[in-house]
Amino acid sequence: MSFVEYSELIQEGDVVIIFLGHDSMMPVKVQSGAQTQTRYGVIRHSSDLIGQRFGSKVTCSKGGWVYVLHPTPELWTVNLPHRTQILYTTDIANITLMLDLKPGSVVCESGTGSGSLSHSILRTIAPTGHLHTVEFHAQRAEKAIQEFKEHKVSHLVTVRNQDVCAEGFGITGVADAVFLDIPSPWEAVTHAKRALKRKGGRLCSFSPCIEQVQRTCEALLNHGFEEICTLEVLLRVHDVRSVTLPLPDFGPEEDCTNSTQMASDLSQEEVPNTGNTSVICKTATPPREMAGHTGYLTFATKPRD
Amino acid sequence: MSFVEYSELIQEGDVVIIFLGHDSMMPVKVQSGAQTQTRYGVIRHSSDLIGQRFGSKVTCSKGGWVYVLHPTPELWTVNLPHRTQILYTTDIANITLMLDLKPGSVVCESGTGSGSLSHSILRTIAPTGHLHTVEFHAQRAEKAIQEFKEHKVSHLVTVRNQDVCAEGFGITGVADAVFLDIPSPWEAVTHAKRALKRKGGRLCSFSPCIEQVQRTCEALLNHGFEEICTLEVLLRVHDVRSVTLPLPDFGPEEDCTNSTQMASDLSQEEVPNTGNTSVICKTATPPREMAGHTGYLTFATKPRD
Amino acid sequence: MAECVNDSDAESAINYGDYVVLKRGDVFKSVQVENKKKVIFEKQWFFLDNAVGQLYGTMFEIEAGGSLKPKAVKRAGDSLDSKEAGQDNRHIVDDGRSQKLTRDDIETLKEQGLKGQEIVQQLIDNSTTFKDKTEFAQAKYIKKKKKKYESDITVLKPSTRLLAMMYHGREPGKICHLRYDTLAQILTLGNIHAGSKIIVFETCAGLVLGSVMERMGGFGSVIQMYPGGGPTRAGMESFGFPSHFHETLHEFPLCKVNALLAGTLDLSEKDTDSQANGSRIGGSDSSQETSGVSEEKNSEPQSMEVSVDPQEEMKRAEREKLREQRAQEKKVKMEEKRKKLASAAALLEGRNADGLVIASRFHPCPVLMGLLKFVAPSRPFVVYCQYREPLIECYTKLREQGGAISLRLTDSWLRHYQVLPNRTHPVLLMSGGGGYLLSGTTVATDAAKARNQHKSEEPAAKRLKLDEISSSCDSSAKAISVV
Amino acid sequence: MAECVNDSDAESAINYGDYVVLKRGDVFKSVQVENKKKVIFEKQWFFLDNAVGQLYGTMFEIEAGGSLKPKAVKRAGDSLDSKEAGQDNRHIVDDGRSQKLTRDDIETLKEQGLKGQEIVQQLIDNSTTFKDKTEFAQAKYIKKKKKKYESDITVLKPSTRLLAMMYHGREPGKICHLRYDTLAQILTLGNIHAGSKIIVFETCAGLVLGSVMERMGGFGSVIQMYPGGGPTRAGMESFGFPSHFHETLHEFPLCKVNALLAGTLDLSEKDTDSQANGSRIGGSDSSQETSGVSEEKNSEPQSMEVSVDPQEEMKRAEREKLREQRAQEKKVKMEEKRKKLASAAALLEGRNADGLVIASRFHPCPVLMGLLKFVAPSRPFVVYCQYREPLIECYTKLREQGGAISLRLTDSWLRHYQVLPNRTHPVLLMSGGGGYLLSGTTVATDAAKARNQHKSEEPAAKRLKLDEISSSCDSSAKAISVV
Repeated sequence: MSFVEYSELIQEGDVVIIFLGHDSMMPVKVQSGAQTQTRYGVIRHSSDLIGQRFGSKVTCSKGGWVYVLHPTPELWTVNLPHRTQILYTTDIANITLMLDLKPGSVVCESGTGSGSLSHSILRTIAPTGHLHTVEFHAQRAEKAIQEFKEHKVSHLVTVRNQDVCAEGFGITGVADAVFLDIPSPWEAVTHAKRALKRKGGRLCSFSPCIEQVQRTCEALLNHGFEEICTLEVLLRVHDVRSVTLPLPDFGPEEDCTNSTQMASDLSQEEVPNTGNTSVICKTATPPREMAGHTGYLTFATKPRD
Repeated sequence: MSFVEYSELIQEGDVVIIFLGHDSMMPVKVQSGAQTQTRYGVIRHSSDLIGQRFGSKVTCSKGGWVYVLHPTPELWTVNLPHRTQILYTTDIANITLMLDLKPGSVVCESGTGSGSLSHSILRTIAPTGHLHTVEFHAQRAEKAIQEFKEHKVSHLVTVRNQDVCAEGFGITGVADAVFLDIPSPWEAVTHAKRALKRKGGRLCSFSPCIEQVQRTCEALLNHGFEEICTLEVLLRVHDVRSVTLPLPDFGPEEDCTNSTQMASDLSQEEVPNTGNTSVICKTATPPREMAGHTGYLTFATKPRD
Repeated sequence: MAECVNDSDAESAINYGDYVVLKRGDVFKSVQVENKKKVIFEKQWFFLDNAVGQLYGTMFEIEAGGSLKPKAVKRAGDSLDSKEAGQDNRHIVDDGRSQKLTRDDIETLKEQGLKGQEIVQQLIDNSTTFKDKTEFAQAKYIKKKKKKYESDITVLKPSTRLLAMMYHGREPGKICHLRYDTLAQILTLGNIHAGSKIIVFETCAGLVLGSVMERMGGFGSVIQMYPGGGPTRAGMESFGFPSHFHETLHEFPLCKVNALLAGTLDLSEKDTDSQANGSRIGGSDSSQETSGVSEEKNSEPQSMEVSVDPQEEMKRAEREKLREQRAQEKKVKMEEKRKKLASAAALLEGRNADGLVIASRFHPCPVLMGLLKFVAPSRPFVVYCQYREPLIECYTKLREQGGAISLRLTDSWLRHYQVLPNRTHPVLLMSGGGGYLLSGTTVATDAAKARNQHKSEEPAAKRLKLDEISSSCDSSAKAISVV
Repeated sequence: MAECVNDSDAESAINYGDYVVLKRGDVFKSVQVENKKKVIFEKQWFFLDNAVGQLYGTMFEIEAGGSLKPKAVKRAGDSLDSKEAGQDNRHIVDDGRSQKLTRDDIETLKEQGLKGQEIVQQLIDNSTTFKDKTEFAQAKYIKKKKKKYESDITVLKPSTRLLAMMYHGREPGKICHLRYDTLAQILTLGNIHAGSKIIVFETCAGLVLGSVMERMGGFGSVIQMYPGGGPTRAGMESFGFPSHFHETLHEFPLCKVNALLAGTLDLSEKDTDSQANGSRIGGSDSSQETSGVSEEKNSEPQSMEVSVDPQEEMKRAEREKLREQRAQEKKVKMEEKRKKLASAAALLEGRNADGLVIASRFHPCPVLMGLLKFVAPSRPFVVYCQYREPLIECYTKLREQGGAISLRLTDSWLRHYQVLPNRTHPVLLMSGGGGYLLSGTTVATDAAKARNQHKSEEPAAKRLKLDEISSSCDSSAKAISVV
């Protein structure tokens, strides 16, 4: 298992995602002899996981069962231990596309945070690219290094524990793309410019507040960035369900009205052999509440020097 | 005809809306002897309009036909002569509800602009309320007065031609609600407060730019307004249409696969007696482009003095 | 006239019997002010008696024993500017400083005049874990925090805005998840205003009915169509309308729509009744059929024993008297009911309603097609449905059938903003959806177009006939034409 | 390693044969650079020859005769602060001052470093009539203004971003109205990355295929499933991938899916063919059946005359030779085709694909149910559809059938912002919708669950069988198991 390559079978040391049911998962590090407690009972790593195929069903001690999944950056994003606020898949997807990331891209990121975006970047730029990620907070940087090792992607990433606004990314002229998720992105624009290749590259800054966006756009313009573009993406999940709609009873049908007739036409269309009292309709409904904002994404192009 | 009361029949002097087809309308002032040219030919007011029932079909000289509609504030909004940018029905609806408008409400508005919102306010506060509308621009104020007269609502409205930021609304302590659609709403907050009743009232400010919202909210807070709340509403129109979805051809069906069988199950559900090649699906699609922003609506409550 | 201040404080004092809206933070509750009645709101209980005589809009604290005490009015007016740029949530996180606002921070915010809701937003912004919670957990978090920092209760006069927000926030299921901005669209697109005649069919607890009545201001008439046992009006009652508003409200059962349309609605007893010949009514089985709601079922067991015991005899006489009294009462009620039915029928029969509003859990398509017949040409109609598919069907059916133009199927998207210096952004949680609307304008139905229709035979002739009827009935809304 | 600059300018020079993206304002066009080829872009025509040898990212002016001239690089860097607060569109309107920016204003804006697009936004903001135009008229207005103020052309290296925005802006119908942010979701939710084996079925002009290949970087394999006549690849070609990328691309016709699943796919000639015994191929009718696309139809009329004219004889001999040559060519092509089919079949037959992407105008439900069988357990799949209803059906079917978890039906909402001092607001026009996605993760199908299914008899056994097969075939992706 690695976050940049699929494996067929579960091995010692792998991180697997235990799927317990709708929106309920947990990450587990596989160690022979170890056990994991779930609400369906105990999973014994040696007998239940090691050697099993990813995606298979594992029966727990209480008779319940779970699926064991191969980790992906997307599964990691919803399962990772939170050290900070994290970026979610909808924003990550757009960042990846709008930064033109692909295998071989050299990318700078700050801050590393909980590594949600980092894993996704690494997946995309492997096997020939490199990620330079800068994290101000020492313990977080340390933890990220450790995670990257466990996830078998450490050969693709350099973690630096420094203040990006003061010290930059620690590289010059090698990056295809720079991503900023810091409180004062405008203070890091010069460093971002320096990190990008002479022939140019792309930049993205993520900020929750519009004032941050305003100051960042101004700094980008002042530093010669082009195609400055701010956007926002919201995901809406739809629940698929069947709903029952009662039909109105307009009373006994008289010869010169056609309203009930209409109603029965309808029910014929939808519930052939039932009484005229209701129709069932397959529909999709949005959740009562959803994420209404994560942050603004500002993109820009550094032109050739 | 009046904008605050329905009539059955078209009369001399009425404003009627000629409905020419999907999203194509024009307002006409009915005058005996007059004619109106449409793409379907001429409409003769004396014979084709006066005495006809609102909502009836009128055949034009070229044989085409149109519907003649009773004016409503909503039809007026999409048909009025533009002297400024105007407010549209989606925002108007929310302004009306969030300002607690109803028959009897006393409302202040600035600027009058093209009168789109004014007509809607007048409809709602009639027959016992009053609108005090302030317009900086003399010709626009004059035109509004004239329109209100023609629309038989002038008894419900006072138009003032003055600068609301400098001179206020010209009234004190009588308003239930104040609406601001001006470039610097923060400069009118004191005047708004003065116009509102001692027992309190509601305020709304419409601004396209977030910087205007920020300054307005600050001013509202500084002047003791409460429940300050900024929101944005976007309307999405869905086109209802039938779409044809081809079914894939997986080749001749073999005994141990069920994919084509699946496809035929499907087509049975949806096009009973047709070949297996496609299904028709009734759906609603959003337009390719829609209004992505009109303005931010900021609401606030003036508490009791 | 402009300076005439019609703003007496008398009219805005809270009284016993008033329907009021309690506000705490942005949570609302509608109650009637009653003597020594315990009110439970957001897990706190108290009595409203001390609020009586106070002015609407007053804020109260809850004291020991559940009595309310008016709070001293605090002069707001402090600016929020003191918070510096860059001091937003991200910064706090990335500095490696405290990842949450401290208790002191919150006190500072409070002193700066931040309202409870804003403090909660601050807490959210500064919680590193908030965004990572599930939606459910987020909502719970907000609720918990709100409870803590928003404890004062304000007593407000009800309005569509407050009640619509209350229902949407607390019991969206009761109002078919109709969001307040969607209700706003309904009222505006429906051109609801004083003096018009509006047909309303809703299963939104009476909220839609009440909001229509508010916009009518007691002028004109509202005909509430109702399904099954009777109209739901709790939401409407919560508006606390003056009594003359109620005189403008009529009701008509859906199950008599066909009879009304066919001209076979049985109202013949109406005139005879009023001429005192009431004996047939109580016993007639047909009356029960027409009554719609039979509120009272005689619970008294009908004794079949024959006895000569004088006490028994007295009891029997008494029972007999009671029964007759009941029958008489019932007769009067039935009579009232019939009168109401007749007046609603008279309003509908003109087929000249000025608008139609539908917002129900029923399939909107048959409802719309049935009720649209009562609307005059050149009038707006609005249909709300929580789901999209049924309105697609309505749209298709209307297009086929004609009689309506400017059809629009819409939904709307609503987002609130936090506006604070250097921390301006959309609120993190938003409503997933506000339901769908189909709106349009009626026009005179047309024989030529009907002839080109799918179903070719009878509808054309039929529609023409209906059309003629409705034209001929226009000016005779009061007369009940018995066909 | 960190300071090693792998940024040679040589690799980023424009060459003949390159696929490039032309940019003017925010309008894009994809073209191949060819010798003296006239290119028409936004109603202007020119030749790209002068661009050859220049670096990617260079901006050109069009000179007389349609030749391009590189523009001098202008140092940007002026702040926009000079516009004052309050000087927004509303103010201009209400002051009664000029209701539009004057020509001078525009020049000033230009000097301030505003790009064409921003100037257009300014014009919009300052047009009193813009908001009042219909949506169509608004779009037209923008386009007209853009043409006027954005005339320079930049030559860019193609990328998913540019091509996705290009197709969405210019020819959304060709890509089933797939919006770029939705494509972004597809690629991420599909976990598309180097080294994996991805099945793609699309009718989006090859854009989705190309974007998947870009993310694979020439590592791993892509199997394009295609309907009818053959795969569409124009969009993929526009990426201008190096040739080794093309070696990772395989194709397989949908119409052979059943045969492949049944194990009856006729590839028997494959081995014999490669051993030079090719005579049977050309004549065999079955080959035509298996070929899918028969690109070349012999247009030469087969002469049936018998003649002894020596010239005729020579001609005939020549014709014969030509015919044989053609047959030989055809044979080679058929052979290539068969090899390609065999290699695609081999990749599929392992039933261990690492992902499945569907984005087509076909009903997604049968496509998904058919192709999901080729995907290994614990792998993501993503289905795009412009409409909602077909994906609801997919969702329901998958729930019934099992074998997939974490099903999510989503759409997304995208809005761009104008960020300018004191004039920050969302862009006035936005896309109405970006289409719908159904995504999920495959899991091993399970006998127990299958037994509880609606269709009770065979599917359980069948699925179990398929499952066993796919397990036993995992490590033998190269071997073709003929059942």
